[in-house]
Order: sequence, then structure tokens, then C-alpha cells
Amino acid sequence: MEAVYAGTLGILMACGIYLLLRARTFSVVMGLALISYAVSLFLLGMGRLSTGRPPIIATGAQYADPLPQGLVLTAIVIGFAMTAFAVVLALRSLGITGSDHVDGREAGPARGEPPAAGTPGTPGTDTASGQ
Amino acid sequence: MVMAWLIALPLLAALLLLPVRRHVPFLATPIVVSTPLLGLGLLLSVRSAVFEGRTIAWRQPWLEDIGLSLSLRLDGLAYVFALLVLGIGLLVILYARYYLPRSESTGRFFSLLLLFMAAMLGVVLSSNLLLLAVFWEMTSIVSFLLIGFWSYRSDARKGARMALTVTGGGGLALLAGVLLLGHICGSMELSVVLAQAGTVQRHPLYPVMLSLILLAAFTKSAQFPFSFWLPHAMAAPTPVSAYLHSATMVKAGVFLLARLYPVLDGTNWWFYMVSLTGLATLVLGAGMALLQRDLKGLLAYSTISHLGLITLLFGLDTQLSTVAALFHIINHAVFKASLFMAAGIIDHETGTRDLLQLRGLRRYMPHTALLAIVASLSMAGVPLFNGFLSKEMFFGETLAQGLLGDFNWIIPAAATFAGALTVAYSLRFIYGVFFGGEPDGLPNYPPHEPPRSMKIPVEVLVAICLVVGLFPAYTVGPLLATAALATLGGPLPEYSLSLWHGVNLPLVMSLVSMACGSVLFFLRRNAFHRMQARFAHLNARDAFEAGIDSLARIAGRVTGAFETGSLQGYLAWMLAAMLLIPAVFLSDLDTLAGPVPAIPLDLMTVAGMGLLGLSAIGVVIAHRQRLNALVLLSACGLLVALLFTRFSAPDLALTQVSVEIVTILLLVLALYFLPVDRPDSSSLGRHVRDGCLALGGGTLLAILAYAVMTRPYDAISSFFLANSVEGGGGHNAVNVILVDFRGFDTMGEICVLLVAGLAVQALLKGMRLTAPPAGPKGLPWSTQSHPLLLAILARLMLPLTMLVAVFMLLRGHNLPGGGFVAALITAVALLLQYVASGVLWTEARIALNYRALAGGGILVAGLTGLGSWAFGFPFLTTAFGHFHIPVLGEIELATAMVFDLGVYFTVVGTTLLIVSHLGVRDKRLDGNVNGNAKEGG
Amino acid sequence: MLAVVMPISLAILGIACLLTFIRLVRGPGLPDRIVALDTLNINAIALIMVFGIWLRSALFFEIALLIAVMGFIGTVALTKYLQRGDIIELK
Amino acid sequence: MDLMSPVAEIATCALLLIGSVFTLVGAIGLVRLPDFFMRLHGPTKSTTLGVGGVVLASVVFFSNQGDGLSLHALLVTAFLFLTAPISAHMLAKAAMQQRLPVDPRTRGRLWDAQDRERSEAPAQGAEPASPRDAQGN
Amino acid sequence: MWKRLFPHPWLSLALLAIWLLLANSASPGNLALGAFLGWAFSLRIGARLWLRPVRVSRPDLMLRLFVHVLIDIVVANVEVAILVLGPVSRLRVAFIQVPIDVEHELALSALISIVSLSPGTLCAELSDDRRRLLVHVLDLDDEARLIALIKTRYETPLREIFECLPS
Amino acid sequence: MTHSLQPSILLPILLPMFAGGLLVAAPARWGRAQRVLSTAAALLLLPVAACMVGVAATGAILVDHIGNWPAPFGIVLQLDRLGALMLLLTAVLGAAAVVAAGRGDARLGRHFHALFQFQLMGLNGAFLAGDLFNLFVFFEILLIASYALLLHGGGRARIGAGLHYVVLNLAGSAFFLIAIGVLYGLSGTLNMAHMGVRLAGLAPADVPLATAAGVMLMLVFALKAALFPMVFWLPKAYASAAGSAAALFAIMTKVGIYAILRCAALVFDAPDGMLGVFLHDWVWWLALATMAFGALGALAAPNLKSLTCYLVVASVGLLAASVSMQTAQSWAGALYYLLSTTLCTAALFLLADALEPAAPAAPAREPVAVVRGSRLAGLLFLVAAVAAIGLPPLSGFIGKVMVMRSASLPAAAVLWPCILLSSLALLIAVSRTGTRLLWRLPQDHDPERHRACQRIAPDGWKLGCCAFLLACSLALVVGARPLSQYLADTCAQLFDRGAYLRAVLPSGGG
Repeated sequence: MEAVYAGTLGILMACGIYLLLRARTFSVVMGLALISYAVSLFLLGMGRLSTGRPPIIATGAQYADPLPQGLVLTAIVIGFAMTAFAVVLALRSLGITGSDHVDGREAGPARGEPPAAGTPGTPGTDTASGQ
Repeated sequence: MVMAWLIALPLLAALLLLPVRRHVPFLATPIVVSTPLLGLGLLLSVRSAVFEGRTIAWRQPWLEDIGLSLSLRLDGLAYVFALLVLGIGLLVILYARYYLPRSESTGRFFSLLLLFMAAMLGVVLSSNLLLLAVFWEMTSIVSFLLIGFWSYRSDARKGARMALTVTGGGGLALLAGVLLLGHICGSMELSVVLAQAGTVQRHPLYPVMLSLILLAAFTKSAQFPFSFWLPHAMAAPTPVSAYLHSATMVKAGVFLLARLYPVLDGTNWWFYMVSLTGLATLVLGAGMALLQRDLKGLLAYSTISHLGLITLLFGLDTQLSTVAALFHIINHAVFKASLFMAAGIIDHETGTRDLLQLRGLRRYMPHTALLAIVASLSMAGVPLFNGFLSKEMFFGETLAQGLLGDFNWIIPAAATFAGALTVAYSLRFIYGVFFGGEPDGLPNYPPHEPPRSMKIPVEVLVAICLVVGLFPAYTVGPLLATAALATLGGPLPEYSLSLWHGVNLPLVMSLVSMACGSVLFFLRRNAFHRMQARFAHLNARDAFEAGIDSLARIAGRVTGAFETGSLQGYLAWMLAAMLLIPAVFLSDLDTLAGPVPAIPLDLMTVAGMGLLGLSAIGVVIAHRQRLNALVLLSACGLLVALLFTRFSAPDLALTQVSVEIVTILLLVLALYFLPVDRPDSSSLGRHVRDGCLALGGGTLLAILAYAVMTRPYDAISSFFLANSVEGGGGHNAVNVILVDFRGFDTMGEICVLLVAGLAVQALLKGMRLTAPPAGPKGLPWSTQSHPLLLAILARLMLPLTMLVAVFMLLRGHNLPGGGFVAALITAVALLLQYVASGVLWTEARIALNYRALAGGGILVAGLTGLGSWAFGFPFLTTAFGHFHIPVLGEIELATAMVFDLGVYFTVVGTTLLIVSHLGVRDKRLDGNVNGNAKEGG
Repeated sequence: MLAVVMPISLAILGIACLLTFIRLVRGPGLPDRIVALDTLNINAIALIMVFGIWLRSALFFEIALLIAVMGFIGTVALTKYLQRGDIIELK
Repeated sequence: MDLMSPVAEIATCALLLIGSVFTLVGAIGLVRLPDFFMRLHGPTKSTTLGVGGVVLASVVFFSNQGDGLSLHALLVTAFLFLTAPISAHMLAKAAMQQRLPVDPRTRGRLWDAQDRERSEAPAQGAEPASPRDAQGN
Repeated sequence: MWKRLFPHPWLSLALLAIWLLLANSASPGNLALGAFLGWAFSLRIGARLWLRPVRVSRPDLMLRLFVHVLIDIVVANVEVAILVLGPVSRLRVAFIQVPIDVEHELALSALISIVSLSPGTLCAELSDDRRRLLVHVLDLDDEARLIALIKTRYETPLREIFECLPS
Repeated sequence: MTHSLQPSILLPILLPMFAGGLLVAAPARWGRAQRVLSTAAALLLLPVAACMVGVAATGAILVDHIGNWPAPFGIVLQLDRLGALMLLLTAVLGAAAVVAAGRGDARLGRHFHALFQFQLMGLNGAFLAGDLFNLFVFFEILLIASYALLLHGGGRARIGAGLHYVVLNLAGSAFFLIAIGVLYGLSGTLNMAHMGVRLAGLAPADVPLATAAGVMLMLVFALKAALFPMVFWLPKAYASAAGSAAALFAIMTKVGIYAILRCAALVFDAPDGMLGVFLHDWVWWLALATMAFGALGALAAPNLKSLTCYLVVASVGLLAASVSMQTAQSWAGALYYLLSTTLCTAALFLLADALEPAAPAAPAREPVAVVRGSRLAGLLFLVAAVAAIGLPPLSGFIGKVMVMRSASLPAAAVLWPCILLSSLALLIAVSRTGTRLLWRLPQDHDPERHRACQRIAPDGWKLGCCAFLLACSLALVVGARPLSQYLADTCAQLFDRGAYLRAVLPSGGG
């Protein structure tokens, strides 16, 4: 079971990373969500897998490790907060740049092209900051 | 202590000056003038000790672990330099008082000048190498400010920057050099270092160390090829030039050579590097001086040339050459300072320094002319003046040395040639300025003599030139002897200071150079014009600026190659590091599987995990059709919850399910505004890269998970399980961990949530988004809002779900549930009202200040934790008790439940804050939001 | 007897889930996928209930209940998005 | 299981099976039927009922575990019965908005614009809704 | 006074029942808590959200309707199961319009729910004037009979229950 | 530890938390009172932190067992010399930043003060945490607050840079959790001291796993610290932040460095522990690359803010390099330099904000501002620049020399040229930017241009706060002697795990 479980985690993580690397904010957010699933399952797994032993104290039974579960709970909540923030930030970026590209512009300039305004690296342009 | 005061006095005066000038202006001048006077007094008070050859030392240990101590020494060498620094400093200050116009910020000027004096004194008095480096850099910094004093002038700014770059860079080299030297000698103290010449010169790092120190000395003393900064430092006010570029700043380099002479000298490395550099500088500087148009430029190149001479002397392999070098240092300081001052007077009175404009000033300012002529003759090495004496010694030493073997004649020949050039440019200075026709075309016409007091400093210096030139043995002799003694660190070589040594080869060389110089001067007109024409476009400053600019451009290109502004690039770098480096270390793992037997497979679970994997892959495949992807993502979330259920984590499943829904709500809210997805512009290569990273990440995680899960471990959780009921008062160990054992984490977690809520609110302020006019397939949105059925059901559901929420909240301590889940249920139930009935309807009925609720929750939770302080227990210590109430039965109350209540409030408040704000945005401002939105996005 | 029936029941539910998943993936329309998701939710409830019986643990009831409540709200949000785009309207 | 009476066990098994089968039928309907509106029937009715069966099984089972009556699982069913029609209703509306194709054999028709306007006019005359075509095909 | 303290007695009772179900126990403590919550929620939430107070005039009718509906659901499900499993081509799919008369929102919602849950029908749309229902039928035999069935079997009792019409 | 001391170690966390909570819960009309409350809370941290340094200087390790649970089980907060020092640094920065923000920046958007307080809470918590997961939680607090503060005021540049920063750090947090998971899965504990003990007794076959997790953990910290391949987000992000927020951010990268120090010493038994190879080889080269990147970026930086960002980067490189050498001296040097560079860069951020006009529409080649009262600004700039470049006689120099002196030969041969060349590059860059900013004022000619120039009077509050920060950095020089002693003790304490274990796990860990 552990191997399959680990494989599933791996698939989730791989999919998450792939989405994270896409150019659109929505994909990135979904990627983050997938990664957080993978991480939650991973943390749970770090307390070792067990069947039918929820850590609800009854009489003299065996229990799953409750600590990773606590950690996962905290992680889920924090992940939720972060996702919410990221979503809103993505929207805000869309509102300001008019594009849902993660870089706020439609296509990155090719190498050798003059960098867009606001790119540090060109002395003499003062537009990079302070706006 | 004397030395400490010597440094501290100008320092204090500099700091005092600014406030004093503002509040008690009449005190400013006395302070400025008295500082060097006092210093000189101090210096004189110890002269007997120094002249007896003793070294006065003072040491205050400071940062011993880096070898930095405040240790100072006053020996003959330091004495001479201190004398120059203070004496010429005094004269420059007197001069500057009349030079600077009233409108200038003289307070700043004098403060900087005094600061510079302090730094320079520090350099010459330091007995600790690191301390020397400190003062050394301070001179660079202060000189930067002084050169750039007229900061509104472009040439001043550029000149200052150039000087700082070169000398500051040299200072860094010095730092490295002295650190190395200190490392080699085991101490930074000069007294220790100077005694270890043998150790140092045998050390394998000696060449490196020597190069670094010489680099510092050469940059500071404007030696070839670092001499280009000095002429452009002439943009400074003339008193600054007179001070820095005659007696102090540039002399710091040769001082360093003198100071470290006992340890460094004696190797071929030293001989060749120092003497050849000096020689090149000597000749080139003199040549360039002849070609200058600018009066101060001429003097600057002359300074370079003379510094080359001094350096060359240090590099020669005779002992006497060092004495000559020291002698010339003194002489050069005197005549060059007076020349700079004279140039300043001329500039001041005529308004120009252009040698092509200046002529015939003799008639208008005869006194100044006389002073300047005497000083230039001294510079030219004409007999009767001090310059002649040291030059004579120099010529003698060039003959005495034997560095180049068969090519030894080159050095005296070059020296003679340089002497001729010196004579030529001195003549040019004299003739060009004071003779030859009527000076018409001057900005200030007619020129006249400066105020009397402006000339006093010049007069003093010129008098010294004369006196020293005539009676060297009585005036400068003892000083030179003690300085030489201190520099050489051993017995003095035989020499005699006098005007007339009889006819010998050096005298012949002098005569030849004077004759040739005169010839050169008379030929100069042609040469000058030809050279001007050829080299007019060559300007070190512009070249330097262009160099720095292109350096910046290259740097920009290099950093730009990494810093592309592309998140994907950054992420790829980060992931590559995060995955590859651990993978390298993981590769040492022998066996993947540990000894713990695996749980047997069961088909259902495998199928569930398979579905989970498939949905995740589905999300990836469908990620461009956003809603499809979202639905699949939601399925993923559900399956994850099922897995949690399957693997004994009911609390996690509850949380997962509730969080999932709120996330979906959020994403759907966001989805509304996203513009139509455009085709993927990523190249194949990028897809491959991303795919590799993704696979790598997945594999790494899977390997880690599998490897750890199959290994035994001994967790601290048994404690939680054992103490959950008795210690924590709850049966649900997970919940007890959350609110008790590790309640502090939860506290932090709700803070995160709250801050996210605040952040969202702050972000959404004033946000306006134009909604797309149509749905995912380009179909127009429905005009119908709020289906009745939904609204009714939503209202019905509210009390029901609230009941469920209360249930979850109350039972969380003993059974799966808890404040967080309860809060999400509440929030979702309330959000359902928003969805079903609209914002206005809902907010008219549910008037909750979500922000206050969230903040209050934090306070409740925090106060619960604080409560235990009142009983003398650590933060967040919980208490619980069972109470028996008649009829109702046993009731358990725990402070942890209050804590959970705080969590509940925060989560409800924050979730609603986030989602309702995102939903509401600024619709109230917009007015029209429904289907008829404008084109845009 | 229960020991025999339970796996069968689980298997049937599993097949149901798989079928639903097929619809989820195949679509073709967005409403189809949402229906499938909704159904998957409900199937999950059934699965959890059976699982609870299997483990003889009543701890899973809340999860089922929560999926019932939350799943519905998710469906509503998605469908409302399809219709109106904006799921939280001003009035 | 030791504590359970055979009757309860049989009831549990039967309910379980019935429930599972209905759930399966719902899923089959979802996969098999040709158009969206037809597919909607399956989950709305069969699956809901199927879960009801399973829930009943759970109720019977846990009530016979010796801890007294255990009815709480009924709440799940109650919720589902409450929500399933609404979900279906909302989905159907969404499908109409999406203009999903309707099986050609379907008699009757979806409401078209005229119907909609006629019905809107008296109710919400104020809203200046542009005529929109809500019909599929 | 009574009305103000207990604005929604039915709701309070329902909530009490649900609480007891949730807690899965009818201990005195839970009874008290449930009663309190039911009362508090109906006071705080119900009063704010309800459009019109619900007066259930015929509890017996409600019970009867409930049983009817339950039976219909089971029956309908068996029918649907057969239809679904049988050949698809045999289905007589149709959209029909059902005129309706109930006005109370709750009653209307209940009607729509019942229609969707029971015999092979699924309520797709309610007209904006709330007078007609668009119903999707999986296997339509006779349109008129179906409409009549809906009206008599479900609508009339609902109207009686919620709107106090004479039966 | 006596009982009465226990509340005090929590104060740096609780004070901002309650202040933040109150600020959130307070009605919106309390605008002015909010500022007062926030400022008071931030200022109050100064004496608290100073007391803590005083207590920690005795060598005591204060431990607070939250919830009264014994050590490896409950969450533990610990205060040692290092933690106390970082607390003091944070308090200083916080005080300066909150006062600087009081007039202007705080009004650019909503909730500045509440966010600020939570940021302080996160920072302080991170410095006190003795539990790995608790450290994660505090990291998240400070991160989410920093996201919000970074975006405070909105605007295109901020949002764009903020998005990158947020996404990178979110991904980083996932790896943080993974690393924690593996470490827990192997050691079965979360308490850092206890984990150190458990990992030391790990079966040899499992060591590569723990090492990989440790490396991942360190890389996550390196992301926060902005080490080389993970640094590219920083310049734009910090450059776009409001001045006072950026000033506080000066310490954000240092939190990463702090965490590396703490975990390397406590959990992985540096020097020569499990992560020896990683720190020694990998971090070393990455650090040098970071330094080079910072120096090059500084050369190319178009304005002061951007330049300051690269100064931060370069300082991180130096810090990481000296961390990687893993000797008590190099760590002490790193800590000294950390204090110095944090104060200076914070001051420069404030200064840049005060000097650079809000909307630099004109190209930088044209003088954009006539700065009234620029003399003070110029002086401050000079001091900050000299200290930041590492020129004598200010604190940066001492820090750099300490680091350079701590390098032994094979390392020094690479490190010294790197440090010196980067210093030279910074010197060139800073002098360019400084002269362009402060000296290029058209005082002399062309009254037309003079009039056309935008006149900016630098915000006096900001300058004052900047002066305060620089005064602190001067205090580093004046007090260098006792400070270096303190730092030497700090590093000795860091390397003495036994003392930790005795303080945190009196029972020896179950």
C-alpha cells in the first residue's frame, strides 16, 4: 500500500509542479492546490499509514499517530489562507495589468530585445520602482 | 596620547564646526585655524624625543580578534609627514578663507578639510596596519567629498567618482594586503611586522601581498597606469588641490612605501615593480604636463611626474635613494602647494585657468608672479631652490643603482629626459602665464593682485623653498635624518646636504636637462599644437565614464539574463535547486524500502488512489479549460478527503472537505473575471523542462515518502495519546494537540488566516475589474438572478448548518470536529446566502463586522492563553473540569474550548472577510455588474 | 453474512464511482461534469457510510454529513457560475 | 457483529445491497443516457435513494451495536433529499443557459425567448432585459 | 409576547429534532441544549431570513404527504432504474409545462423538490411569474395525466398545508 | 529558569499579537489611535528586547514550555544569545519603520499597522521558536504579513513583483513542510533540540534521507534568504515596496540566515554534522554566486532603491559564505555583518523613499528633484553608503574584516577577491547613484530647468528614523569590542549543543 500511496503523492506533486510552471495565474493557483494536497498526504504518511485507528481515545485500542494529523490540519489552514491570498492577488494583477499572465504581460521579451520598462538592468531608466 | 590628540583634534573640530557655524559663527574661524596650530604645537612639544630617534607609541587595544587596535606611533617618518600635513594644512586653511566666495558653504568645506586632516594624520600615525587601512580609506572618502565639493558641476562629480573608484579600490587592495601581511607576521602591529622582513620575504604569499600593497600605493600616488584620476581631481576647489595633491593624499601612497620599506624592500619583486612604475610615471607625467592647457592640469601632471620620481627612488636598490625620496617628498610638498595656491590666485583673479588665454600677467600681479616664478624654478630643479637639491640627489642615485644590468643607462637617461621635460613645463608655466603680450580676452579684466592675506601662505612656502635651497643642512637636515632613520630602520648611509658638491655627473645631468628643457620649451608651440590636435579627443574622464557605463551595461545584461522578470524562470531555478541538490544527497541511500512490512493492498483504496492520480493528470490536461480543471480539482479534493478517511484521519477529512469548498468558491469567484485563455505560447523546450522538473519533483517526493513510511520510528506521539484524556481533557487526540499540546501553532495559524484576510481586504480596495461579457463558451450570461428555489433552500439551510457548526464546535474536543471545521461550515452557510440572495439582501439581514469578529477571535484565543498567567502557569496552559448539573448530567468544560471558540471566530470572520469581499468588491460603486458588462479584460 | 455483502457493496459503489468519474472526464458539457462531480460526492458519502459499517465506527458520519452539505454548495456555486458568471451578486 | 440479531444483519445486508445497486444505477444512468437532461435523472433520484439505503443500513447496523438507537445517519439522507432537487434544478438551468444539445427525440421544447418575455413582463416589468435566446439548439 | 419569543415554533422544533439526531442521543443535557439552540436560532436567524412566517395548519396532511412522497420516490426510482437499464431508444423523453397555483415560496419549493425527486420527472425551470413549471420527463406516457397527477397528489396538499385552503 | 521570567520571553510575540488583534478588531474610525497604539507597541518592544539581550548575555538559555507541557512534547520557546540579538535588531527596525510609516506610508492602503504588528510577531516568533513546526508557523505569519506589506499601496510594480514573491514562497513553504515531514518521520519528534539528539542516533542507513531533508530545509531557508538560484525575485520585490515596509524587509532575508544557523547548529550538529558537506561545498559556491550577482546588479541598478536591493543580495552572499565556513569566528563575523548590513540597508530603503520622488517620470539622466534639506539627507546617505559598502571606519567594514579574517587559506583565496571585488563594484555603484541622486542639482545654471524640477522635501520623519538606524549602526562600531565578545559567546553557545539540551530537555528527552 505504501508504494501506491507514495506513487499517488508523486503524481499529485508532479502535476502540481507542472501547473505551477504554467504562465497563467489560474493554473498556478491550481498547481499550488495540487501541491498542497500532495504535501498533506505526505505529512499524513509521515505518521505511517494505518487503517481504522483514528486517534480518538477509547479503551485500550491502537491509534494512528495524531501529531502529523495536527500538522496537516495546521498546514491545510495555512495553505487555505495562502491560496485565498494568491487568488485575490492574481485578480488584482489582472485588474492592474489587464492580463492573467503571471508576469503581467502577454509574452516575455525575447533575449536581446530591449527589456520592458521597469526592468532593472538598464541604467538610466528610472521606472522600475516607486510607482 | 599626543598622537591620539593629534588625530582627535581635527576630528572634533570638524564635528563641532557645523553646529558652531550655524549658532556661533564668530567662533568658526578661530576653531578652524587653531586646530592645525594646536596640532603643530603638540608636534613641537615632542620633537626632542623624536629627533633623538625614539619612537613614541601609544596603544589602546580594541578589536583584538580581528587584529584592530588603536595603536599609534610617532617616529621620524611620521613626524615629517605630520608636520607637512599640519603645516601645509594650516597654510591652506588660511588661503582658503580668502579663496572661497562667501556664498559657498564654507562650514562644510572646512569641516571636510579638517576631517581630511584627521584621516591623513591617522594614516601617518597608525602603528596598526588595519588602522592604517581604515584611515587610508577615510582619506579616499573625504577626498571624494572634497573633490566633488562643487557638486553641481559635472566635471567635479565625475572627477570625484573617478578618484574614489581608483583610490577606494586601491584601499580595498591595501586591506587585503595588510590582512595578508598581518597573517604572515601573526600580528597587525607595525612594531612586530617591521621586524620580520625575513619571514615576510620568504613567505610564499609575499608576491601577492606585495602586489596588493603596491597597488594601493600606486593608485593613491597616481602612478602609471592609475594616474588618470589625478588630473580630473583638479575639479576640486584650488585649496583642496593644494592640500590633497601636493602634501597629503597623493603622498599617502609614497608614505606607505616608506612605512613598509623595511619589510618589503630587498627583493627583486620590489625593485622592478616599484622602480619601473616610478620611471614610467616620471616620464609620462612630465610629458603630459607639457601638453596641458589647463593650469591646474599642468600642475597635476607635474605632481604625477614628481610622485613617479619619488616612487622610482624608493624602488632603487641603494639606501641613499630612500633618503633622496624622503627629501623630495618634503620639497615637492612645499613647492607644489605654493604653485597650486598661485594657480588658484590666478584663477581667482582672472577667472580662467586656460593657458591659451592667460598671458602677460606679470604687469598686473607682479608679486604673485614673483612667487610663482620662484616656486616653478624650484619645481624645475634650478639651483638655489630646494627642488634642485633633491633632484641632484635623485640624479646621483640613478647613476648609483644597478638594477637593469646592461640596460642600466636607461634609468639615468630617462631621468635626464624627464628633468628636461620638467624644465620645459616649468618654463611654460612661467612664460605662458606671466609673459608674452597683453592678457585680453580674460573673463575678469583687468586682473589685479589678490588680497594681501591670500598671498601670505604662498609667501611662506616660497620662503621655505628658498631657505631650504640655500641652507639645507641647517633647515631640513635634522628632519630628514630622523625621517630616514625611521624609514630605513637601520644606520643612515653617508650623505651630505649642500648646494654645491662640485662638478660631478649629476650636475652635468642637471645642466643637460635644463638646456634641453629650454630647447624643448622653445620648440613647444609646434609640439603642443600637434599633440593637442592628436590627443584632443582622448580624455581619461570620458573614457573612464564610458568604461563604467559599459561595465554597468554588461552587468545589467548578466543580471538581466537571470532576472528575466519571468516567474516561470524563477520557479524553474528554484525547483531545480530544491530538487536536484537534495537528490544528490539522497543518492547515497542504499535501500529504498525499509524493514517495516507494508500494509496489504486493497482494491478499493488502490482504485481511489488511481482515480486521484487520474484526476490530477486530468487537471493538468484540462488546465486550459478552466472550469473543467476546477471540477477535476474538486474531485481531487474529495478523493484526498476519502483517503484521509481511509487512513484514520477523520479530522483531516472534515477539514479537507470544508476547505475544499471554500477554495472552490474562491476560485469560481475569480474565474468570472479571467479573460479568455490564450493559446499556450510556451516552446517545446519549456514544456520539456517543466515536465522534467515536474517528474523530478514527483519522483523525489514519492521516494522520500516511500522510504520514510517503510522505516520504523519512535514518535513522541505516544505521550499525546497517553495524556490526551487525563492531561488535555479530550478524547480526540488530534484536537487536543491543536488546542492544547500545540495550541501555540494554532494560535499562529489563525494569525496567518487573519492576516490573509486583512491582506485581501487591503488588496481589493479600489479594485475594479471588468467582467467578461460572456461565459466560457462565449454564451451570454443568463439574465435571471436568484432562483427562488435556491434562495428558499439556502435560508432553510442556514439554521441547519449553523446547528451542525455548533455541534462540530462542541464535540471537537472529544470527537472529530473542532473550531476550524465549525467555522468553515458557518462561513459556507452564510456565503450560501450571498450566493442565493445577493449581497444587499444578505447584508441587510446579517450585519456582522467580519473584521472585528476575526480580530476579536484572536483576542479571545490570546486572552485564554494569558489567563493561565494569572494562575502562575505558562502561556496557554489549559484547565478543564467535569461538572455535574442535576437533570442535565455530566458536563465537561475546558479552557481549551474557549480557545477553540477564538479560533472559530477568527476563521468565520476571516473566511467571510475574504470571500464576501471578493464577491462584493466595489459593486456598490460600479452600479452595473450584471450581464451587461463592457468589453475589456 | 455482512462480511460477504460488505465487499460486494463496496465493489458496486466503487464501480459507480468509476462510472461517474468517466462522465466527469468525458463531459462533454460543463454541466455534465458538474453533475458527475455532484454524483461523485454522493457516492463518496455512500462509500464512507459503508466504510464506517465495515470498521464499526460511527466516527465517519460527520464526514458524510459534511460532504452532503458542502458538496451541494459547491455544485450550486459552479452552476451559478455557468449561468451568471458572477456567483455573488449585489442584489 | 456478535451482538447483532440475524434479522438486523439481514436487514443491514439487504439495505446495503439495495442502496449500492441504486447508486450504481444512478451512475449507469449518468454514463449511459444520451443527453444531459436525461442523465440528470440518474443522480437526482437513484443515487440519492441509493445513499438513503446505505444510510438506513448504517442506522440499522449501529442501532444494533448495543449502544441504543443510532439515528443520526438519517440526517445525511435528509440533507441529500433536501438538496438533490435543488442541485438538479440549478444544473438544468445551467444546461439551458449553456444550450446543451437535447436529444432529438425529445418531445416538447425548452422555453424560448417569447415564453420567457411573456412570463417576465407582468412579474418584473421594470427590468430592461434585452431579449435573450435561452433555447438550446 | 409568545409570538415574539417563539417566532418560529416549527422551526425550533425541527432544530431540536435535528440536534438530537446530530448528537445521536436524547439525554436531558442534549434536550436542553437542543431546545436552547432551536429557540435561539429561530429567534436570531429565522426571524431575519424568513420571508413570511410559516403557519402549518394541517400537520396530519403534512405527514400524509410525506409518506406519499416517500413511497413515490421508491417507486419512481425502481421505474427509473428499469428505464435507465433498458434500451435507451425506448425512452419517450419530453419537456412539458405544468401550470401551478401555489404561491407560498416554501410550498413552491417543496413542490419543485417533490417533482424532481419523484416519478421520472425533473423540474428544469420555473417561469419568472411562478405560474408554470418546465418539467423534463424521462418517459412520458400521457402529458395531461401527469400534470393532473402532480397537481392533485402534491400541489393540493401543499396548498392546504401552507396556505390554509379548504380541502 | 524561575517562574517569574517565563512570561517575559513570550512578550515579543504576544505584544504585537495583541496589538494586531486590537487593531483589527477596533472600529475603523480609530484612525489616529491606531497609529498611536501600533507605534507604542513597536516602541515597547525595544526595552523588552534590550532586557532580553541583557538576560541572554549572562549565558542563560531561557525556555518557555508553552501550555506547561514538558519539552519534547509541547512547544518550546527558547531564548539564547542569538535569539535575543535578533529580537533586538527586529525591535530596532520595527521601531524605525513604524515611526517612518506613521505619516505617509501607512495611509497608502488599509491595515498597515495591523499587518505590521503581525509581521513583527512572525519575526519575533521565528527567533524564539524551538520547535521546527512552530518555526514553520511563524515563518508563515511573517511571510503572509510580508506579502501584504509588500503590496501595501498597490500599483503595477508592486503587484507584479508581489505575485512572483508570493508564488515562490508558497512553493517554498510546501518544501518546508516536506522537509519537516521527513525529519519527523525519521526522528519522531519536532522539538529541534530533541530532533538533533534523535538524528544523531539515526541508523546509518537512514542518514541519507535525513540529510536530503536537511538539505531541503536549508534550501527553503536559502529561498527566504535569497541565495543564488533563488534570488531573482528579490530586487524587484523589495524595490517596489513602500519605504518603511522595505526597511522592515531588510531583516527578512536575515531570518533565512538565522534559520540556517539555528537549524544547522541545533538540529544537524554543525560544524561537521550531517550537513557539513552541503554547507561547506554547496552553500559556499551559491553564496559566492549570490555575492557576484548582487555586485553586478548593483552596478546596473537604475536608482537608489533598486541599488539597495542589490546591496541586500550582496550582503546575503557574504553572510552565506561566512556561514558555510562553519567556524565560530566566521559565524561571529557573519552575525556582526548581519547586524550592520540590516541596519544600513534599512536606512537606505528609508532614505531612498524619502529622496526619490514618488513618480519618477523623468529619465534619471535629468535631475528630477531639488531636495531641500538635502544636507542631512546627504550626510545620512554618506554614512549609510559607507557602512553598506563596507568601507572603513563604519560597521560594514568591521564585519567584512571579521569575515575575511575568519577565512582560512583555500577558502580565503576565493573569498577575499570576491569580497573585495564586490566591494569595489558596490563602491562604484553607490557613488554613481549617490552623486546622481544628491549632487546632480541644477543650482548653477539654467533657471528654467531649475524651476521645472520637481521639488521634493524629504520626509523629516523618514530621515529621522533613518538617522536612528544609522546611529544604531554607529553604535555597532563604538560598541564593537563588547559586541564582538558577545558574538563570540553567541557562537560558542551555538556550537555547544550540550547546554541547549540541558536547558531545553532537562530529562534528556523521552
